[in-house]
Amino acid sequence: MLHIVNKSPFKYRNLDTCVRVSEKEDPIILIEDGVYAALKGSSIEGLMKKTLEDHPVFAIRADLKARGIDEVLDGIEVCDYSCFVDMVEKHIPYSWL
Amino acid sequence: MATLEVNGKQHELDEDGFLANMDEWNEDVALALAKTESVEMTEAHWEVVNFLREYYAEYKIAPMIRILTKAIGKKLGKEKGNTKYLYELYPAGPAKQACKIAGLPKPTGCV
Amino acid sequence: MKFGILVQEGPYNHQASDSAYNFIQAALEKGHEITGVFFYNDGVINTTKLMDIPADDRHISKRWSDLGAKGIQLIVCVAAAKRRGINPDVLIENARIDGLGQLSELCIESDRLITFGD
Amino acid sequence: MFVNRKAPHGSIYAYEGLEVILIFGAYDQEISAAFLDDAVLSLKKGQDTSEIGTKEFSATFRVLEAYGVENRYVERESLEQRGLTEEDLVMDVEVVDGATLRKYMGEQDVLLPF
Repeated sequence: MLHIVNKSPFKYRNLDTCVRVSEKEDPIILIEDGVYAALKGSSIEGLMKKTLEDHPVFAIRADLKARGIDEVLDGIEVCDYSCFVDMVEKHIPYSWL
Repeated sequence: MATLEVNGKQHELDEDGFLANMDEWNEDVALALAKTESVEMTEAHWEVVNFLREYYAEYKIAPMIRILTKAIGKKLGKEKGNTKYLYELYPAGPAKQACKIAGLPKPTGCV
Repeated sequence: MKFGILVQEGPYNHQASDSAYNFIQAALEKGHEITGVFFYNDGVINTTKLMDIPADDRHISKRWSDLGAKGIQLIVCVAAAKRRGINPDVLIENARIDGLGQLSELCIESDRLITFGD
Repeated sequence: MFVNRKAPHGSIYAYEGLEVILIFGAYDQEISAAFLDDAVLSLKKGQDTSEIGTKEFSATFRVLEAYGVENRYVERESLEQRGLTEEDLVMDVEVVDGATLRKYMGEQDVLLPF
């Protein structure tokens, strides 16, 4: 299963539920405002670091760029739409709207 | 907007002839609505209308035809729980025609 | 692979329709098939041709219509459309208003169904 | 599987989500519904929308079984977070923990969020 998170973690708790209802190794992809979870030095860095222990986490390059995020938390893989498509090909997607 | 006069009272109808205000429904209104559909109300017709009204009161929706036949079969007897029987009573479609006479909102028709 | 797309959010108000569009473009470039785009909730507002957009911004409904011209079916949920005043008179070209049953069909036809919304 | 996560009334998602479930049920597809996060609030007993003017639809969830939605899951933690128990809900459901729900979600071909 591929978890798609599109919400800012500072306003919504989607990421918390996503992590709770997921299996180890399930990939998580951050899109739209979800990419704010990749910010370095934020108040949710702890949650993200813990998430990264169990899950591969990706963030869409275009969304990061649009939001002025040049540097992401260590362990988060920056990917483009083409890799997003590959991941949906590999896994059944669920969007945590 | 079209209206339907029953016992000297005007009832608003929507563009498809459904009662605009559900609360205005009574048996005379039902008979007048049946007339607009050219349906002669028999006891069997009332049975379905009353069933729909009870169903709506409990669940806030009119059941889809497949569910309606099943539920009617359970409540009113197996011989009545089939599409053929319901279409004989309401040739234009039980869900739509019977719902109209029962004063229920028109089905969203999303199928 | 066959991808079905569900768009639940209106244009401009939310990035969902942009993300859906970008995803579709990337999928097509990789040679995948898009079985259809289903517009539900406020997503139906993507398909009105009444949009009047300044030249320096993307024209979202036109973008969808162009995609439809390429043979990708654009399905607008009738119940959701009725609620929001979308009818055949205001519908963009290459889209059609149809029932939710079509979403069910889309789920069956596609290898993956991916949702973009709020 | 329909995975519902939104509260009723404040926005239309819960209601329009329910409409989709009913249509899919009528199509005889094998479907299940999960409720977590704020969606468990859709199932809370005692809702009365008469004074806000929106449609009250919590009663409608009770037809899901008749519409062929045999598997209806509620996530335990979502209930607990909101101070609710199974007895507060309008219909019979299977209360499961997040890991179990994940397992069920993993068995699906399609996951529709509402």
